[in-house]
Amino acid sequence: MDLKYLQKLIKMLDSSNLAEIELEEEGTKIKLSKPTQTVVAAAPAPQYIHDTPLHLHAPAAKPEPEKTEAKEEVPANLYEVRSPMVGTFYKAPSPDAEPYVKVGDTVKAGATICIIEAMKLMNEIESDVSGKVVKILADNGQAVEYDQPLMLIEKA
Amino acid sequence: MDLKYLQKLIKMLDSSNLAEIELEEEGTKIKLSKPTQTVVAAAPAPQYIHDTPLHLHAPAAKPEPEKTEAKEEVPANLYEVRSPMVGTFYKAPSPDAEPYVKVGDTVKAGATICIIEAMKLMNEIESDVSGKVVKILADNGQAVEYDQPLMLIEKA
Amino acid sequence: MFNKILIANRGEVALRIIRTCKEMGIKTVAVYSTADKDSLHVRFADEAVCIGPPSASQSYLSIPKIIAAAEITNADAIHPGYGFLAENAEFAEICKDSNIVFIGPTPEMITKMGDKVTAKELMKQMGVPLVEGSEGKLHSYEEIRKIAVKTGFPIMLKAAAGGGGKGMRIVREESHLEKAVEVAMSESLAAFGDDNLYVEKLIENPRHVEFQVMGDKYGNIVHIGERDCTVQRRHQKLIEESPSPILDEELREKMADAAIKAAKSVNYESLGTVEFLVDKDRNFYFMEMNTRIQVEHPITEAVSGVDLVKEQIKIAAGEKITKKKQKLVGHAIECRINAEDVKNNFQPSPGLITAFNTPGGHGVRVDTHCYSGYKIPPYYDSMIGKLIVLANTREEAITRMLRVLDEFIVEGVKTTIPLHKEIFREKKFIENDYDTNYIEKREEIEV
Amino acid sequence: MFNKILIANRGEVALRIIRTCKEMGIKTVAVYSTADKDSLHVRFADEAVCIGPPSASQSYLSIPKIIAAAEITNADAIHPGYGFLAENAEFAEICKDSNIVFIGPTPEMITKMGDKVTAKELMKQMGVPLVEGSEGKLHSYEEIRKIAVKTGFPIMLKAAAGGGGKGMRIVREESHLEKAVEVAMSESLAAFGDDNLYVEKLIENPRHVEFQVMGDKYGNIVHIGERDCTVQRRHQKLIEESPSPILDEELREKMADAAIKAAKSVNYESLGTVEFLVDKDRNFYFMEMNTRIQVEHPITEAVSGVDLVKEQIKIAAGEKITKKKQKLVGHAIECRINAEDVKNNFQPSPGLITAFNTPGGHGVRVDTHCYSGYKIPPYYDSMIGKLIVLANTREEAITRMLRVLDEFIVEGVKTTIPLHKEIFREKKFIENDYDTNYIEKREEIEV
Repeated sequence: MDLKYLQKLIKMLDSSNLAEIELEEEGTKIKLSKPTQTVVAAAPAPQYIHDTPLHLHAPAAKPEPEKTEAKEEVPANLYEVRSPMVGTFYKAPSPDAEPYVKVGDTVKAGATICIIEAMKLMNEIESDVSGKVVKILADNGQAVEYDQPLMLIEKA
Repeated sequence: MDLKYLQKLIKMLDSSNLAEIELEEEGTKIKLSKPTQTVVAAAPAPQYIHDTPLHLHAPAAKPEPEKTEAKEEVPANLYEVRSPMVGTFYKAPSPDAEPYVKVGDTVKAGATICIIEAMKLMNEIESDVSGKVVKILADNGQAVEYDQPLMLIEKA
Repeated sequence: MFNKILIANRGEVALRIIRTCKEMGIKTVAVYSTADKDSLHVRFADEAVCIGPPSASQSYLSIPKIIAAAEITNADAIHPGYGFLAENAEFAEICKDSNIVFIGPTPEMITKMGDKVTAKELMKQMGVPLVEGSEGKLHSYEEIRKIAVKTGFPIMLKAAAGGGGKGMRIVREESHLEKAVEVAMSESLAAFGDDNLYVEKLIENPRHVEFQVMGDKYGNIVHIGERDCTVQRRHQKLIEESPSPILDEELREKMADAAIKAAKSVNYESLGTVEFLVDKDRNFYFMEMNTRIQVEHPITEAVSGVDLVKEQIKIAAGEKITKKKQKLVGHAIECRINAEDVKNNFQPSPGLITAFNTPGGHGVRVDTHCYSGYKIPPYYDSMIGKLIVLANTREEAITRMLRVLDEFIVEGVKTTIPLHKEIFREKKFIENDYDTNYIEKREEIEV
Repeated sequence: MFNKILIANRGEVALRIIRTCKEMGIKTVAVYSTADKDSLHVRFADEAVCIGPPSASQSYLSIPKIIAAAEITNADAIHPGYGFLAENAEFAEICKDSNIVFIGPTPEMITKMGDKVTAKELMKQMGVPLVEGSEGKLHSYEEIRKIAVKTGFPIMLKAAAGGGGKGMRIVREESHLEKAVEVAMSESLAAFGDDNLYVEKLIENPRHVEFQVMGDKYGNIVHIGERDCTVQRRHQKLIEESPSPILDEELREKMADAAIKAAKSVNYESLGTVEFLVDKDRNFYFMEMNTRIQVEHPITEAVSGVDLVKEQIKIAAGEKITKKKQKLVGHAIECRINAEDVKNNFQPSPGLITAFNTPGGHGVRVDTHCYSGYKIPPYYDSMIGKLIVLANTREEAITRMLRVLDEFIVEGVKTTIPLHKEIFREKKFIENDYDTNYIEKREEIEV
């Protein structure tokens, strides 16, 4: 094999950000690989020491403030209904009544989907989007805080 | 194989968000891959906020503790004589005497090149290397601290 | 005693209250806006509830949200701290209606002391010295002119409904009065929805001296000494000290007596502060009564050894004040450190704190909610901490404060530390020769 | 008064001394090894001199280097702190010869109190109670046996020349004595170059109570109360408190009287601490006198309001003690926090501190040289800071310390904070039912 040719190939891979080159031509096969750790080794390992310097965890409140993190993970077609206020979550207008929505139901934007009770007031929470209810994230009677995810709706 | 063609392919992959390109054409096969960890690179640049959190500067003492930093900048052929102790630097054994060395002098390893006075004791400082004195970094009678550069000697 | 207290506040005062609750074995609930997720008050409370977005009106100032947070956590009392809802009578009322103890005075007391005209009437009845001026609200130029002439210029126009400098005007001669009344009225209307004014004789170059008082539900009212808060910038206190270096025993007793009378006028319960102005001839005048814990309370704690928040909680829980007189020892000074750019008209300087070293050692107290890596949000006030020193004498306290200011290292944001360092080296401050215009006069000289 | 003091130490005590110097208007010189370049004592001193490589023997323990640093900076006095050269009579002597004031007692006083046999002889003359045992150095088994039998087992063998547990053996019966003497002698020889021993009756399960004393150059000697340092692990104090919860007024007076007698035996000048053991029957015995400032001095400062380092400096400068009796108020507790892995046999845990939050609020003092981003070097002792609380009662001090320990956040290294948190919740500690073996007994139970 032409070593100069090979040398050139090596240089090309070396100076690129690629990890591997594989060539096959007339019965000749060439495979060039970088060590798998190269990337990490090249840049000094980032130390995220102070990203959350005191590793703040909200204390064990009944509501789970950390849930807000879930935002990023919601797939694009799913809409997350978040609590606009702190209070108690109810699925139905009264203990004996039918719940406003169940998983699988189709809702229209503006339809009441649950209630948050705060200061003895029943606040009807409306859906911002039309679509199908795929998950109800809060339990009936559960204390919820501001911005806490309540429901997932698959947008129509 | 046409290396220019290959180089173009490499660039194309490199500047894309793809992970791999595989081509097969008339008995020729090309496979290019990026490292699997590329994702890391996409992550936000680490913030080295706390590398030197208090930006510590030694206060304005007569000796200059920061001088130790100079170490890195000394060219390989130059030898930096550093103070082995804290004390007062003298070029000569007595006020009227000739200095042990002057810039341009050639010294042998083991020769006395200056004095550090500490606790009324005159400590003769010897050169560790043979060579030519190119710079004297401390003034006569100056207070020096441990590890402070005193002289530059161009190694013979 | 309470089982669980919700703290309707943020920052250092929320942390301050949590500290005392912990020491009393009372559980705590922190409330926070989404901007305060990484705050220490969230971390150190037993429970924490996110109540709204960063805007204070939708979080720390939202009564329904705070009451709802108390309800879902079963808190049996709410401590309002200072600022936000601390002097909101409606909030105190709603707490009561919701069967939650408001740790502070009754809504009626808040209302009476919050309305300047009512408060002045009460003081007059109790014989507490007042600045000469109008006795009620005024809303015609002619009325105002008559009283101003009778009082004698210079006078001060103030909004009957408000505070914080809005609707406030100094008038030095009659010919300027009409214009000033016009402006003050429209400012007052815009700020408080009310264009009533009142007129007071201007006390020139006064000192600000306030007394810490404390009353229980059984009619016992005591004082715990005074604080001198003369060093202010635009009515914002910068430096406070206790005792006041301008009082002698005789004046102190007279003023303490007046302060207790002021509190008695409403049978005050809880902690409160009676603020006075003291003129050059050492006459003093009632200014207002604050019906809450004060930012500068730690200097009183330093000289008295009393945990004021603990007393406040005990009083709210129905306990009696047993100690009639507190022994005060030493001299305490507090500096409020703000994240502000002194060189740039005190513009707020929010952002990431990249390095943080708090002072320590003998006679030093630090109250801060900040730490290295904390991001100061731009939504709230700019105070990042308070430094408090206690020493044997004023002189010693000043030298201690200077070394403490040296040790307080905050990087990443601008702070008022350099200004404080300057003041404590200034002859006029050291020699006790200054008044409430001290900072403004300094700034004029610099310009 | 001195113009410039060199602090021959590092860490929190160096910072502690700098603080007082600043408040006294005295300039300071820090010395540091190359490992301590980023230390706060370097930053906060007026001048700083690098004196050597990390090894203590070539830096903080090197007399010539420290004297040279004082000479080049024209320091007129040296404060040795604690540890390192603080109780080195030769160093005190060389300071004197170099016309530099050693802030501490004279070399003779250090020598006399440093030698246990001499110290015991002095105490005997002064009538200070001693543990029964040998009166001089012993170096033959037979001599030792005779005294041991006379004293009665269990006895304690100790190295005449040293301390810190080396050459120390508890012997519970005569049959074990010969072997123990052999081991103690060889350990003592290895550690101190001297195989002389002495024998003492073993005080079982004692409390450690020490008195802070202070003497000037004019024969005035006073005490500033006691400290109870019973909570120790392998002779290293972990928790100290003042006043001692086991003393009543009568015993306190008797012990204070003995402490002053101990100091009088050498006409002691400067700060010093007289350490006693107290047995179950409330008999007390002189242990030793430390001729330096003690790590745990802040609790005495807390209850007395006295800045001990300031007094020490004033005495060294020739000032008289004017106040004969200090009024002590409240109850103070100190925790020494070490960077050690409690779960791993207290192995030191040096390294980078990645997050650091110091406690604050009323009644809290923090003495630390660490900060977020500081790298604890592996060369020196592992103490990273001291937490001190002052409260009205022991009970309040304990609850305050618990909340303070919660607030002290140190990440990146292991610390003894978890151990402290446990102790303050333990019934035996709270109920004052413990002795110097408390920690060892806990560990046995855990294993």
